[in-house]
Amino acid sequence: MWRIHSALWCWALVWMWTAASVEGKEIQLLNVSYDATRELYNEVNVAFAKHWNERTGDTVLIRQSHGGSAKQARSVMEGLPADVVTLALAYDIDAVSKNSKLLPADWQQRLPENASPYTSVIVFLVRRGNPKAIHDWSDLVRPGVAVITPNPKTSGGARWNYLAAWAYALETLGGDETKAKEFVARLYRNVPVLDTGARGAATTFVQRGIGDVLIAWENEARLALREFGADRFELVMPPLTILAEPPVAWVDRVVKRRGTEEVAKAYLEFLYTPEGQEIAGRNFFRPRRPEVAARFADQFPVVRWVTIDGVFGGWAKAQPTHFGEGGVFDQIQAVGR
Amino acid sequence: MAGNTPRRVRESHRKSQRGAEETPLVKWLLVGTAGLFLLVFLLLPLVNVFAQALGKGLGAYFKALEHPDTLSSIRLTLLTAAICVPLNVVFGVCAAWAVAKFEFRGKALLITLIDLPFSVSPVVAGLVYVVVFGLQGYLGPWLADRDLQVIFAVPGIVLATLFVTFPFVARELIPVMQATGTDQEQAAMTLGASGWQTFWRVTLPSVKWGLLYGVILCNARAMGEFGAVSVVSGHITGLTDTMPLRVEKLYISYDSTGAFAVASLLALLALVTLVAKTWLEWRQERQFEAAQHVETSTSRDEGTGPT
Amino acid sequence: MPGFGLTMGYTLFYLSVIVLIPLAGLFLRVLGMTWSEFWGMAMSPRAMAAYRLTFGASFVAAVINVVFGTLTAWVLVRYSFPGKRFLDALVDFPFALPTAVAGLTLSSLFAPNGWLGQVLVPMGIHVAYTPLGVTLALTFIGLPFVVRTLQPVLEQLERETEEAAATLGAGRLRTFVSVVAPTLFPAALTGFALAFARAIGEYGSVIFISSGRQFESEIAPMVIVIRLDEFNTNGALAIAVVMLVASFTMLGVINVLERWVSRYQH
Amino acid sequence: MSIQLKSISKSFGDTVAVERVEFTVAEGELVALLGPSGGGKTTVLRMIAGLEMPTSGDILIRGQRVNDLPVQRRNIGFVFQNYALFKTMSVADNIAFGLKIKKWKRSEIASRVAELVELFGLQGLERRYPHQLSGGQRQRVAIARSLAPKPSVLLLDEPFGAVDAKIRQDLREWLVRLHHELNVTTVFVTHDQEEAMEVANRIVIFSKGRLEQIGSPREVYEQPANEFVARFIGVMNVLDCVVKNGQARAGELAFPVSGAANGTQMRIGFRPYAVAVSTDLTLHPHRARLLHTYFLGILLRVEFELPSGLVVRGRMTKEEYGMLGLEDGREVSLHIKNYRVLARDDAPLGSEMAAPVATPPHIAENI
Repeated sequence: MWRIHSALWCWALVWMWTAASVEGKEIQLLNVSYDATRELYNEVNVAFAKHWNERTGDTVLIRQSHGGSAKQARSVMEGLPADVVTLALAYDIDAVSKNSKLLPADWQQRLPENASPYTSVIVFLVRRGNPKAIHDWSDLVRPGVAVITPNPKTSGGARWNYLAAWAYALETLGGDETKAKEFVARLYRNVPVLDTGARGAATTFVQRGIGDVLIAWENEARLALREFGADRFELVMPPLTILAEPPVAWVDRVVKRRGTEEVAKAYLEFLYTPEGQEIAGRNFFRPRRPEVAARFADQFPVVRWVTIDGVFGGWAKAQPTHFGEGGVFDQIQAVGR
Repeated sequence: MAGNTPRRVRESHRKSQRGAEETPLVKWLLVGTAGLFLLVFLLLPLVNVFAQALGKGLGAYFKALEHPDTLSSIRLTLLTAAICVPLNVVFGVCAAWAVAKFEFRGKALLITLIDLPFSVSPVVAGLVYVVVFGLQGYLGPWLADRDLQVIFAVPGIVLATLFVTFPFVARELIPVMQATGTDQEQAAMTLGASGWQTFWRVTLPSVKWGLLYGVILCNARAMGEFGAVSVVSGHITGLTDTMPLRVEKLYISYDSTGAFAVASLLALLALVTLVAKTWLEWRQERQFEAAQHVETSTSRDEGTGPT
Repeated sequence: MPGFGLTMGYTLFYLSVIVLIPLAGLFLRVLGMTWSEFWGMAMSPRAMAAYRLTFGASFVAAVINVVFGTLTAWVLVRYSFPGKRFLDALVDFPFALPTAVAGLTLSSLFAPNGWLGQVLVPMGIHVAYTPLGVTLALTFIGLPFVVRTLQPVLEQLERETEEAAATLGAGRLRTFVSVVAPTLFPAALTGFALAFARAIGEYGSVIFISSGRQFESEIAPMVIVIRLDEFNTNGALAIAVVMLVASFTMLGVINVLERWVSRYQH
Repeated sequence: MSIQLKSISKSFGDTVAVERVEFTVAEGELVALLGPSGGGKTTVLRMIAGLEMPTSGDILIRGQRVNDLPVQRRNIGFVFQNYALFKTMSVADNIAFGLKIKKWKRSEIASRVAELVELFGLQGLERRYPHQLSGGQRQRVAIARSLAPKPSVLLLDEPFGAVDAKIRQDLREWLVRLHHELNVTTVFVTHDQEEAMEVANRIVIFSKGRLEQIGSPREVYEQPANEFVARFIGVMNVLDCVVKNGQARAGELAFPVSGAANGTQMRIGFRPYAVAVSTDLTLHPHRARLLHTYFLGILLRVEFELPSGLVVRGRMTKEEYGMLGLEDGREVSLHIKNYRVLARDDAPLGSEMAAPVATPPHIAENI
């Protein structure tokens, strides 16, 4: 009998330890973000917590969830209680707004710069010495080149990658949509693995050693270079790329329910402060503030880029055309087989 | 072991003068093949976990384990097991009691249904709860209105874990209870014990090893479950990551040492499970042998009845 | 005997809450789809390729397990040798090890810079991130099922029947083939079915060792997760239903097989 | 009156296990419930204990109706066929169990256990576990356990079924002595008529769920109520006869019966001891050949074959056998001294009839 009793005691102890620690007195925020921002927000969270504590005396603890941008948006719609969403592209937040009415449709007007405190561009990461001589988008469709890019259905970065390729094709092939589609289809035929998120794709390329080139966020590519050293990889800046504007928003329904509206807003506004911009720059995101951007100028070479609004008429138009059910991406995937 | 082999072969050669047995050569070939297979296929992966985890030194190892998010994943895993194991124990005992002590129609069906979660893919198990509790699902909106969080929170993780660990205790207890029959319980009742007294004093002690066995397996699975938990977790770092999810997260964050450090804890759990399981089996085996031995020896010297 | 009402009631209640009602909810959602919608998603080329790999790799893994599992069980039951108890305990290791850890360590072992990968990759044998790796992971998790199903049957096997065969002039191999193997067959088949059933649902270990290439090294549970991540809940459900039907079928097969085995044991 | 059963019936689904059984057991009696397996005797015992509920009828223990009294409160001791010892408890704990349930004081429990251990000759085995005991020891522990809380009734289900033959004999004698000492009302179930005859004050005979007869061993042996009892208790020669001229005939043997028409089929039964044998071939009316002798110890069973091929079983002591100088194949003359007309299984039997030829009293008559 004593064995049963001692087992019960052990169990009670585990309970007390776990239950006591889950209980916390501080304010908690959940930031649901996309794949490439892990390191950025790790740093932002610490800085903001300090900033908020100095301002109000309250302790704030920010939780993170990362994954493919669209996947994360779906989780929020399914009930992941995000106070703030910091996703890869505006359409994903639009989807949350439209499908679940968790935040108003004009969310993008509530913060400066289209609610995007930092930007990024799409670049190539290749293996050391660039053995397949990849310099431009046209090199990606060559037979025998294995391209790693995530699934545009789940990943925000992947959609930027796709649209960048499309924009390149439109420009070089004389604005012919059919030829552009063919070009992109050829590119995706060279993709052996479609991961669900940018980080998964990076892992596939970097850790699993699959593929000749990774189409990636600029920050993701530079992070991989920093983590694994320039002796294994090289960054290739394509002559034409797309400007990615990852937006941020607080989720009204959630912050009202949890009483975190004030701190959530402050958290996002913090991203626009010089300190926040500095952190973004350190994590290879392009800061919006000119004075901060100037300090990181040598890290961010000037390239020619297109924008989503300029070439595709905004996400509201691009998303259903290319990534919707039966859209262009579905078509080229079906043709591919 | 290699040095031991020739002597053993000779010895076994002497022993196996039995007509219907393999020649020592065949025998040692078979043992060698099986042994090599098990060592490479099962032991090497285990050793590899610890080698990778400790590859960058003890400092890096403990630093990885001391990360607050890792600690919180350990806590969540323990919490999940601390909830799931007792619930499944209560269920397992009830189910085994109902199945083993009574005859009723549809018994075979009930046993099959209890087994069901064994054969359902963990991913599907998780999906099931998303369908039921998600905001786009049946109960989600109702729960959200009442500010109740099920999926992407601890309750969802617990539910998914309950599903996949559901049959473990019941599966171990049913045969044990069936084998014990109802004699002892009836004897206790004729001596005046109530239903509860009978259960606590007679039934439970007689199935405790089977129960413990079930608890160990249930616990190992509850702590190690990946697929089902992954689907419902929401992957909130420091909040809804269990240890296996933490392993994956560290792995894709390029932190291989960290991933293997957490993995080594889980491998340690597996080792403890194995040791406990082997000990239990060994114990039962010994008890059985002892019982047989005593039975033959004392019945021989049994004299006439008492005076 | 008291307590039937209470225990049976609780059993049915708990079973319903944790298993039956959620599963019913899933089927209810699927019933909301039209047949062609369901069929299109359940049988899309990508899903078909995933089924092929899932069932194919599970089958191959189960076959490997039957071969090595029988050998292992035989050695553990029939012979005594140093380290036997250790090996016997080791057999359960895949059962006790969390699948994520299994996937992690196997993929690292067979990666080009891993202990085994260093040897195998130069020989042109790529295990990690290929269908071969998927098969390997599925073999790993399925091994205990075969060994543990065969062991008790082997223990109960009467040595006398083999000796009888010997007195009738049969050699060892002949005895094994015509006397031992037929007795072991139902148990081996059950072990096969258990390992197979376990393998088709496996997810945790495979995602680490599979490269996730569509049409090549993607298993059905991975497609379910991807469909779910793509917002395509119905697509996920369609494949989930196919997998569930496969699971239920396997459960039925195993039930029948187990009855067959127990009939042989008396 | 310690136990009283009033028109007890029990059915399991459609099958009737016990049908309108009535009997009483007096205070301090030792009663055997005897019958072939499936006869319903165990069910009756379990109903007395409260382990089964009667479908209809009343059970009274010491005048109190106990139908609705749960098993726990009937104050009975029950010894199970396989003893049902608690495997996880030592001998002492097994015996103390009922006392702990009844919340006896610790010291009283200790002394009661010690008392029983001594009474049952279990000294030195207190700390052993059931699997470490022999069959006979287990049985004694089971009885000690059931007696510990001082039950008003002791019920034993096939108490000697699971031990081997030699120990069984010892245990029987011991049970009789024990009963004599404790004088607790005892009911036990057995399918072994010899055991019932030897141990019980009275025997209750069951067949197919019905009570066939209740009486002392001598009563049921000498005055069986019907053919079933007659055949179940002891050995009986049964001959199928046809009536001719007031005699039931089978082969050479003829038994006078009155009031039966010619051609009536009828069965005649007689005990082995009713067969008188002589080597003087003229002494008895029938000639026969000794077919086979079975040595059962002091008693011998002998089989005689009549010229028509009829086989008659007889019984005699070793001395008698020696005195007659019998051996297999020997020609003898024989005579059936007493016999009964057997009707259907459950029909009441007439009293034994003496055959017309007078013979000297037989030595083995009472066996």
